[in-house]
Amino acid sequence: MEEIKNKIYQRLTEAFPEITEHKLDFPYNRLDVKIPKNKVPAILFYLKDEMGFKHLVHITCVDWIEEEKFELIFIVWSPKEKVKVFVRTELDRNNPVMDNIDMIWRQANTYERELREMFGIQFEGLVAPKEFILEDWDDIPPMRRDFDTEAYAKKRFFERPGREDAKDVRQTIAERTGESLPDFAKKYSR
Amino acid sequence: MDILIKILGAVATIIIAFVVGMLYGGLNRKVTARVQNRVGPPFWQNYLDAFKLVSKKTSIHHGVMQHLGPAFLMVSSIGTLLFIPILKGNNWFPNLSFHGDLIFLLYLMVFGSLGLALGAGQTGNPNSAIGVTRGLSQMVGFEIPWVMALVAIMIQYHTTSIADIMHVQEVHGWLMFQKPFAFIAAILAMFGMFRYSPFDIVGAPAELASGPVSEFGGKYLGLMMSSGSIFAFVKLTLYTDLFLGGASNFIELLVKTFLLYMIPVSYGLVSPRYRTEQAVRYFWGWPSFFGLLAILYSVIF
Amino acid sequence: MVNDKNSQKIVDIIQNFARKHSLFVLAYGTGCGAIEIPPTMTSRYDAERFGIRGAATPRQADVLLITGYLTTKTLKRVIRVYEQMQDPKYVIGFGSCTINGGMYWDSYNTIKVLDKYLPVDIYINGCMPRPEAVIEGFIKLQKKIAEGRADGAKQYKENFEWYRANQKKVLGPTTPHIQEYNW
Amino acid sequence: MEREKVTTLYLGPQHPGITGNMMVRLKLKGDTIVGARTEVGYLHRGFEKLQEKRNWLQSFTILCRFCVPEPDPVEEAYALAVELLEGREVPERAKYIRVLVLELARMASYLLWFGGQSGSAGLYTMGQWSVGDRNYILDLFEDITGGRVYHMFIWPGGVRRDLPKGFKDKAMKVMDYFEKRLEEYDTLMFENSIFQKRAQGVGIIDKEKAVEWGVVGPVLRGCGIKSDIRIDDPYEIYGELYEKGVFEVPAFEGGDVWSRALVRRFEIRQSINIIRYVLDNIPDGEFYNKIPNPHKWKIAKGDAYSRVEATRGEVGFFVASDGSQYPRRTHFRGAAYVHAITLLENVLIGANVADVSFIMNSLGTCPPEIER
Repeated sequence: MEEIKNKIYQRLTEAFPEITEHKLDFPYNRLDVKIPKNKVPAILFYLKDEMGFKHLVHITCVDWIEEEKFELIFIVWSPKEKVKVFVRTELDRNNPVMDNIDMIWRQANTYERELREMFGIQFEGLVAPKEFILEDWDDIPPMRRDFDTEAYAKKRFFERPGREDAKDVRQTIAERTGESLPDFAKKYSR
Repeated sequence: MDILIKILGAVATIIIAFVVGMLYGGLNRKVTARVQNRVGPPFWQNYLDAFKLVSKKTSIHHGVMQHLGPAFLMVSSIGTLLFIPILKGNNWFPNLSFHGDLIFLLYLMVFGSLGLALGAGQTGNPNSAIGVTRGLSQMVGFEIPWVMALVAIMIQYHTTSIADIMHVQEVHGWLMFQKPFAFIAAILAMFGMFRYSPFDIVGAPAELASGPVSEFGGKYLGLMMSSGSIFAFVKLTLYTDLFLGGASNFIELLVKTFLLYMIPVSYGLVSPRYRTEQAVRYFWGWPSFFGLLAILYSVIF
Repeated sequence: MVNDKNSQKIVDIIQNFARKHSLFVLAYGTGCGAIEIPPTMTSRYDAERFGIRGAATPRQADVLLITGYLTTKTLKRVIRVYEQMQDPKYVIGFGSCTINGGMYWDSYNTIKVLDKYLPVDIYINGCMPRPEAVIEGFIKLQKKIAEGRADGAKQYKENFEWYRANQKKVLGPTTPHIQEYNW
Repeated sequence: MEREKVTTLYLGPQHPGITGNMMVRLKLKGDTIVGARTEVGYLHRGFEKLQEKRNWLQSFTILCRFCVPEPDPVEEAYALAVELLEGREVPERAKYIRVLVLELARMASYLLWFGGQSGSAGLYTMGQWSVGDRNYILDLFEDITGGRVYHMFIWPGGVRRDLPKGFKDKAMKVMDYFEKRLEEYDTLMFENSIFQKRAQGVGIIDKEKAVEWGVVGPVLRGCGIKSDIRIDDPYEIYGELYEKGVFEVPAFEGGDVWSRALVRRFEIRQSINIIRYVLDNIPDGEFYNKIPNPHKWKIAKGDAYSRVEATRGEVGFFVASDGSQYPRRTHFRGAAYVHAITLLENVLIGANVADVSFIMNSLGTCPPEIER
C-alpha cells in the first residue's frame, strides 16, 4: 500500500510541481495533495486520463470562516490501484470563484450546482438552472457557517408552544375531544 | 300496458346489471387480496365506493364534453345492455334484444370509449391525452381478433342475430366446442377488453396517474365506475350468449359469467403490463391467427 | 318534505356511513413517512379491509396523508393538491414533525406546525408511526366522519384568508392565489 | 407535422409512479422521450447544517433519516468516518453484529425494491408478497435494535446493544423462510415472459462509460463490471468473508433493467449466506468500545471519508472536524445523487414514456438522499 501511494505521489509531483502540501501517512488507502485552484482541472484530467482514477467519488467544501477561506476537496478513486486521492484547494471566502470541471465528469455538474446554491461558490462556465434544491431563497447561502438556522427558523416559521401543565397527555386529549379514556390508559395515568 | 311492462323490464335489467357487475368487481378485489396474502375488503366495498363517489361534491369545469364524456359511457353501456338477450327464450326482459344484431353491437360498444376519449381530451391533462391515445390504439389491437371471431360465427351460421346464434347452440351444442378457434380468439381479445393486466396500460397508475380518468373525480368517477360494472356484465353476458349457449335461468347466468370473469382476473393477477406497441403486437399475433383459422374453418366447412 | 331537516339528517347519516368506509388516500409521499405506507397496505396490516385504498390523482382522493415534514417547496405543491381535491376531503398529519417540527425544530427549510397552513383532521404521532398507529389513526378519522365532526374542509373555506396569510408568510409572493382549480 | 410536436409532461412530485417525492420533466415526441430534467429539493431538510449544531453522538437521530428505505448503511458510513478520523478501534463482536444488521438492511431494502420494480411494471402481486414478507426482517430489527424502521444502532466504537437471547434460532427460521420464498418470487417475476419482455433491452447503460459516469453498486454490476465496495475497499469483516468464500458478488452483462434485476435477486441470496455465516461464527466478547462523555468528546482537527456499499450503490460520509465537540462539516454522498440526476436524464432519452418509473426504480432512485 505504501509503495503504491509513493509511486502515485511521485508521478503527480513530476507532472505538477505546483503541489504545495501532501499527506501520505494514513493507515489506509488514502493520499492527500493540495494545489492552487487554477491547476485543479489539469490535475483532475491527469488523474482521470493518465492514471486511471476514473471514478469521481465526491466533491465537497468546508467553510473555514476564521481563516476567511473555503476549502474545496475532490475525492477520486482508482478501481485498479484501489487508492483514493484527495485533491484539495483553497478559495477566497469573499470572492469564491472556481473553474467548472463538468467536462471531465459530467456528474460533477450536480455537485457544482449544490455547492453554488449552498455556499455561493461561482463555477465559471457552469450551465445549469439557477435553482437546484432551494426555491425562492432570500438569505445568505445556508451552508455557510455564519448562517444561523435556528434564528432563521424562529423568524420564518410558526412554533407550537410547549404544554404548561404536567397533566397526562391522554387525559388532555380525552377532555378535548370528549372521549372517555380507555381502561388501560387510566391504569397508567398519573 | 305492454309498453309499461317493457319499461319496467328495462329498468330491472339495468339494476340487475349494475348489482351483478358491482358484485363481480367486489369479488375481484376479494380474490386479488386472497392471492396477495391479504384479507381484502368486504365484497360490498364497491357499492360503498360508488355511493361515496356519487355523494361527493364536484366543482370542476373544463368544458361541455368533459361533462358529457361519462354520460356517453353510461349511455353506451346501457344501450349495449338493452340489445343483448339476458336469458334464453325468456319473456321477462326481452328489451330490444331481438332487434339488434352483432354488427350493430360492435359499433355500440366502441361508442362509449370514443365519448370518453372526447371528454378526457377536453380536460387538457396530458396524462389523459396520452391515456386516450393508448386506449384507442389498444382497442384497434383487440378489435381485430374479436371481429374475426364474430365474422367466423356469422359466416358459419348465416346469421348476425344473437338470438339466432343462441338458438343454433341449442341444436348443435355450445359454440365453445363447435368453434374452438373462434372461442380462443374471442377469449384472448377479452383480456384486452377488460383492461386488466397485462393490458392495463391505458390507466396505468405508475406512469399516467390513472390515464383518461385522471381529471374526473366524484360523481363522474362514480358514473364511470357504475357504467364500467354494467359494461363488464354486458360483455360477460354476450360471451355467454355467443359461446356458452346462453343461460336459461338466473343462477346459470351467474355461474357462467362468473367463471368467464375469472379468466381475465386470474391472468391479470400474475402478469405485468405490456407497453402499447407490445400489446398491439400481441393481439395481432396469435389471437388474430386463431381468428383467421376460425374464418377459414367456417368458409371451408 | 324532501328538504325537511330530519330527512337531511338521514341522508347525512347514510352518506357519512359510505364516506367512512371508503377512504381514497392520495398517493403522495411528502416525507419519510411514505416508507410505512407500503407495509400498511400489504399483507400483515392490510388497510384495504377498512376500505382504505390509494387514489392516483387529487381529483379522485378523499384523504390527503401528509407523511412527515413538509419543506417549503413541497408545501406549495401540497396546498395546490389540497385545493384540487373535491369536497368532502380530510387531512391526516402523520408523524411528530407535522405536529411541532419534531427533530427538525431548527431546520431552515421545513414548516413546524402543519395546522397553521392546512386544516388537519387527525394527527398521528410518533417518528415513525407504526402501521398499527396509522390504522388506528384512520379508524379515529372514520369515527369522526361518522359523527360528522371531520369538517376541516369547511373550516378551511370559512377561514380561508387566515390560512392564506399564514401560507404567504412562508411561501412569499409565489403562493398560489386562487382557491378553485379549474384546469 | 403532428408527430413532430413536442409535449411536456411533468412526472411528479405528486405522482404514483415516482419513487418518493421528486419530479422528472419530460419532453415527448409521441411516446418517445427526447429530453428529461430531474428536479429535486422537495425533501431538503438541511441535515448537514443541523449536524453542525449537534455533537458527534447526537447526529445519530438525524443519520437514519438520510435514506429512509435503508438507514443502516448511512449510520455505518458515519460511524466509520468518525472512527477513521479518531483512529478508534472496534471490537470483533461489534463488527459481526454490524455486518449482520447491514445485511438484514440490504435484504429489507431489496424486498421493498422488488415491490417498486414489479409495481411499476404492473405486477402488483409481487409487491404485495415481498413487502409483506419484509415485515419478518423488520421484526428481527425490532428484536435487535428496538426500532422498526429507524434503528440508531451502529455507533462509533461498536453497536448500541448486544444480540438478544434466542436471536439466532429466530433469524435462522426467517432465513429458511426466505430461501423457500425466493423460489416463488422467481416463478412470479423472473420467469414471467411479460416481465422479461418489458425489462430486457430497456434503460441500457454503456459498459465502457459506466465508471466514468459515476455508476455504482448493483447498476454497475448490471453492466458486467464486478465492483463492490465490500471487496474493493473492504470495511468491517467483509474482506475476510470474501476471501473465505462466504459470499460472491454477482455481475451480469447487458446493462439493462433485466440484468440489474438479476443482480439484485442474486444478492439477496448472498445476503442470506452472510447472515447464516455471521450467526454461526460470531465471537464472544465486548460489543462496544467505550467512548468519552459525548458532551465533552472532542476530535482532533482533520477530515475523513468513508465508503459503504448500500443497495443503491456506494454511499459515503465526508466528515471534517475543527477540534471541537461538533463536526465542522459533514457531507453525505448518496448513490442516487448521481444516478437520479445526470445518469437518469441520459438514460431516459430515447426510452418509451411507459418505462420511466420502471427505469427509475431499477436505478435505485432515493430522493431523500439526493437533497438530504
